[in-house]
Amino acid sequence: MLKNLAITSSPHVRSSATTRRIMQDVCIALAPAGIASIVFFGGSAAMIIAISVITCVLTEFLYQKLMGSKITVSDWSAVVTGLLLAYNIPASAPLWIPVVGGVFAILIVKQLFGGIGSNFMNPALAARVMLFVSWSGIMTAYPNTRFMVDEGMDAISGATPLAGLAKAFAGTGAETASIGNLLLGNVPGVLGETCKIALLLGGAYLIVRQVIDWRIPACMIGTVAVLYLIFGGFNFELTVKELLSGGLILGAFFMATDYATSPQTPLGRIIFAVGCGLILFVIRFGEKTYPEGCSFAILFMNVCTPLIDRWTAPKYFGEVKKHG
Amino acid sequence: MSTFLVIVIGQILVNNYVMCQFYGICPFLGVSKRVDTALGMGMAVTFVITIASFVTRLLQFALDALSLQYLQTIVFILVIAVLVQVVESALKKLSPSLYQALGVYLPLITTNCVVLAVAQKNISTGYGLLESTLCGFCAALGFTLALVLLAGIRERMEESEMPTWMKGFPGALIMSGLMAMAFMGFNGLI
Amino acid sequence: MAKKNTVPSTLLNGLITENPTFTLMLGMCPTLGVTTAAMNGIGMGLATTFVLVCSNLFISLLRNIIPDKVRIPSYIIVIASFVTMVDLFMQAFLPDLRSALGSYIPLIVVNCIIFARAESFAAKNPPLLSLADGLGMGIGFTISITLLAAIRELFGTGTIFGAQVMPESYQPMGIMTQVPGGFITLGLMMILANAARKSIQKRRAARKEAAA
Amino acid sequence: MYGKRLFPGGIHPQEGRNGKAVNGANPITELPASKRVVIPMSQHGGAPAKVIVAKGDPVRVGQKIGEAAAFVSAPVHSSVSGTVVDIIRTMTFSGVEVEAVVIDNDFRDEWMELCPPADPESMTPKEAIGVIREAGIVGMGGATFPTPVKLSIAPDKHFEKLIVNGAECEPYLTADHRLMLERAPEIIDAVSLLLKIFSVPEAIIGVEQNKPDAIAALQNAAAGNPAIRVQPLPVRYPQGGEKQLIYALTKRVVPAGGLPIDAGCVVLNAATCYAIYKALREGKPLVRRITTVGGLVQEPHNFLVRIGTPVRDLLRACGGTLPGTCKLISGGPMMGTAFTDIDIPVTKGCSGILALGKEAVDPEESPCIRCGRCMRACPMNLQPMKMDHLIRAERFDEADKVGVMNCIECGACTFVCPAKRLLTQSFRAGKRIVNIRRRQQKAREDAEKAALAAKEATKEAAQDDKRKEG
Repeated sequence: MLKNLAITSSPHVRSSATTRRIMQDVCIALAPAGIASIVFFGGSAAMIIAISVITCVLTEFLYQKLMGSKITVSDWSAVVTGLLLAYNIPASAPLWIPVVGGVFAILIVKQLFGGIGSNFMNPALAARVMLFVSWSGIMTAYPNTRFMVDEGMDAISGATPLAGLAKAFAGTGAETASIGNLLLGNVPGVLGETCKIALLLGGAYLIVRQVIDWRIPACMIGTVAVLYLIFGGFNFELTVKELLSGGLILGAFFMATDYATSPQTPLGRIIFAVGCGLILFVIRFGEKTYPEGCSFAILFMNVCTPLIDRWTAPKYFGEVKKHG
Repeated sequence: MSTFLVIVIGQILVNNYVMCQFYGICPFLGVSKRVDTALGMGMAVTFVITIASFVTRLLQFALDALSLQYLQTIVFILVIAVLVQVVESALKKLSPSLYQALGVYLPLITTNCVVLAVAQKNISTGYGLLESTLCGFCAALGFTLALVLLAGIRERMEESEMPTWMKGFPGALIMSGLMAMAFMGFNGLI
Repeated sequence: MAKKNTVPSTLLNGLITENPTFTLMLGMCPTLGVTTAAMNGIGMGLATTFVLVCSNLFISLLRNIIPDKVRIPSYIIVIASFVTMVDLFMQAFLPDLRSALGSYIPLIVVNCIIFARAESFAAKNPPLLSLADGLGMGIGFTISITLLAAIRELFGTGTIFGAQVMPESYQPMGIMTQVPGGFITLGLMMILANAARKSIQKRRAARKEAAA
Repeated sequence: MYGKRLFPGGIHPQEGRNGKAVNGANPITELPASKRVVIPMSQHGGAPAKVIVAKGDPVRVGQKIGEAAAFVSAPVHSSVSGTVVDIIRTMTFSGVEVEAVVIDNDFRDEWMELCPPADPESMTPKEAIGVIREAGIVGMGGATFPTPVKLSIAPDKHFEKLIVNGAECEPYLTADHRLMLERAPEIIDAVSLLLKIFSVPEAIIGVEQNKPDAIAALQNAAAGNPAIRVQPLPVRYPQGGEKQLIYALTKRVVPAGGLPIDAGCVVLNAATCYAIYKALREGKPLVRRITTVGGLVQEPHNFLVRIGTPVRDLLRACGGTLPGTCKLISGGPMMGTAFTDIDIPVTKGCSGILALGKEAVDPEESPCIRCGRCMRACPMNLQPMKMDHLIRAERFDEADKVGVMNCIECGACTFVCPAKRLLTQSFRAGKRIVNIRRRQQKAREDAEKAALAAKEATKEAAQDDKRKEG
């Protein structure tokens, strides 16, 4: 009656969480922002998303095939990278941009270091910065949304809400987008970072599903808010607008929380998130060349992550303090 | 005050000698396998560069006075070489514990081009004595920062499933490239 | 490897077997710092070769005169003198190239290739061999950094030695001529070089086995 | 320090079919004695017992058949009356073959002459330990460390708190639950006896909140004794881990590498307390225990079963296993051991026999994604991911440095790992190797010391010689 009984050592039961399930959750959480981008920017947005995802998955598949290693595209992590990369590209970009970015992200940043979990830098972000540094003209040509074109404005304005806000903070009184438009995403910008409602929805989903640690987005956004309040003369309206502009929300919920490239200890995560917020603020507030600091801030903290993890390693339960 | 801030942030982040200007790559790649050694090397370099910046700046006054500017390279590199020796033997006598920690790194510093590069940059930008010393100190801190960050990543990579042909220099180079990308974010700060 | 140190073998050694950039990992700073354009690579390579050849020759000539204790300062003086010569020469006759190479020219003095060859080769070998070693190493260095520079220039600006190679519609990949591009390109080249070396070794071993 | 969770980390493993909720309602039923029992001589931590009966000897229930062979060892008693038919080597749950006495039951169930202590209240600790030792009592939660050794407290240590472990945090198991519910007065009696004998001021009984009936029963029974406190605990695995339980109940931390007594505590399982009651009040040795049979079986049960009964009989009494059974486990699903041979006898530490389905077969491992779940789950605040990397890279010294020896092998990290990595398994192997290395290191050091001493001696001798010559 009892045949082929398995003999393995304990524990004998496992939780239902799997790598694939986690990655699928991230994709689900990213979906609303993707839909919003297609609504606002039209078919070109859909094309960029599709090309980016296909490039990432295909690159991973071909590399693993070529190296004779195990094919791991079924864990959905390449899809997540593809989506995040696409969300960081403006809708007006030519289609070779996501291709170059996807190959760079998967090949150089992820697979060369050993694939999933082994990379020390967020592949999508690294690819975005690479594209940004190489072709800044293309990457900063932010098209207006379809609903803004109707109002008779230029199809390509090239100015995100951040540019206006910087002037407003400086007291030169430029017009800024309304909070409503910022929340909806009816502002120029890259694909995925405009519609904040969709992003917040996705972020909340991830927190509820316990995929991400709420500490990271909370501390990162909190740090930026506090710094803007202090240095902006406690102007609440502008601060809120600043929080809702640029890539902060997308970065805080979806990119700073990337497992492999953020610290694992609770304290480390707080340090990491505060660091991200601080650098983001410094770049946004003090920079002359880059309008957006979120990618750079997270990348820089990615680089610091191994050290943060090392220096915040927990004391084990009952660890005896070493004397001398 | 603001000049000093510019020097501090500029030397450590914006114009980091390793990450933004390609100086000191040999020790950067060579001594970044472990965080502890990287820290030791960083401290030794900081020590030497700070003193070297001060001394070379002083010497430049003499060179200027004698109109011997064309001897700058020879004089500076000799001074640095001698300085490293002096620091080494002084440390040996004064602080054996510090010597034990830094001793092995000191001889390597002579060929660390950051030392010479900082000395020459101090002269070419026309910094005074105090600014030169601060500049040297911060440049060294920047070097240490890059070195320790890379060491942290390389230590972590030992735990990852990096292919064997990436181990060692090729991997370190690509890591440095990605790191340099992160440092580019500070480009427009000053 | 048991072999006689002859002039040709020493030359070849520097060119391929112990290529300073890809095998010995020496002189990384100029390798990365100036290789934004192929012309810079050649200029830097030749300047370094000149210093390398001269310092190797001189140190080899003086190797029995210099007392061991002051050997390092003496080497430094010899090297620094030649570097100063090159620097002044370039300032006078090639001012454009000199300004493109910037402070990397005076920094040849701390280029570890030169010091390493002086210490490990010139100090132990007769002048002619040392000269050959310097020449081999120098040319090996020049070739590799020119190659690196050409690749970076090709992708970063679409040209090689200033001549347009890529089609006009090519949008130059700016990062290649910047710091990250340098690191990553060299890293990738090194992977290829290692792979090539390994496959050559494997083939050689297979041939030996077949012969035996 | 750890808030409401009461100890670092911890998880909530889900229950499968016939889990606690179902089986917690099944009262203890006595399993009819088997025709033949096989009683292993090694059912405890430490040296195996020495057989003291021979083939053909008649034995009665409770008769000693194996003598403790060392300080850390325990005697073994017959659980049936009948005849010794053989002395064989048999497989045990731990996968090791040990010596065992095979006894054919004559079904007369004759007890040997019992001589319970006349006045247990006034016993000295030494006397009580002697009785407990003779009764063959070991830790019945699964670790099976001989209880008398635990109670023999070194003179420089202070026994300040008696902790009774009634957490029963493993999924499926309800043996302790039913025991605490149905035998509450006996358990409380044993605890008050121990308090009196060892002059300990306080006893705390920790029970997870998912057993409100057992908590009420114990509180009821302990109402008369203010020194005994029944403390409900949040449901969180591994609440029953010694160090976790002590911290949850007393806020004392057992130092790494130390024993509970280093925090002034002695931890006894509820079932062990019941066995102590039997020994001190009735003079009966440990020959029966409560075992949960659950999982993929027709009808789950809590059996009062004689030591040495083959698992086959337990499963048969439950109506057999259901189709889809892939794994049989002794103990809980988190820390128990898998076995295949259903003729293995039930031993003193066997708190449950579980039949598990496909979910118990190890899924394929995939690369670590560094999500940090293992770190958050670890009740010892270790860094499982890092230790796993170090052990797999055979960097055992570094693994030792980050604390792998503190791993209690609770399996929480492996449970939560989304990449399905075999973490606990890797630590088990790593701990073994670190132990071997430590031993080798010590041997080497000893040898060096001896060599040095010898050298000194010869030197001295030579000097003596010189002096003499001089």
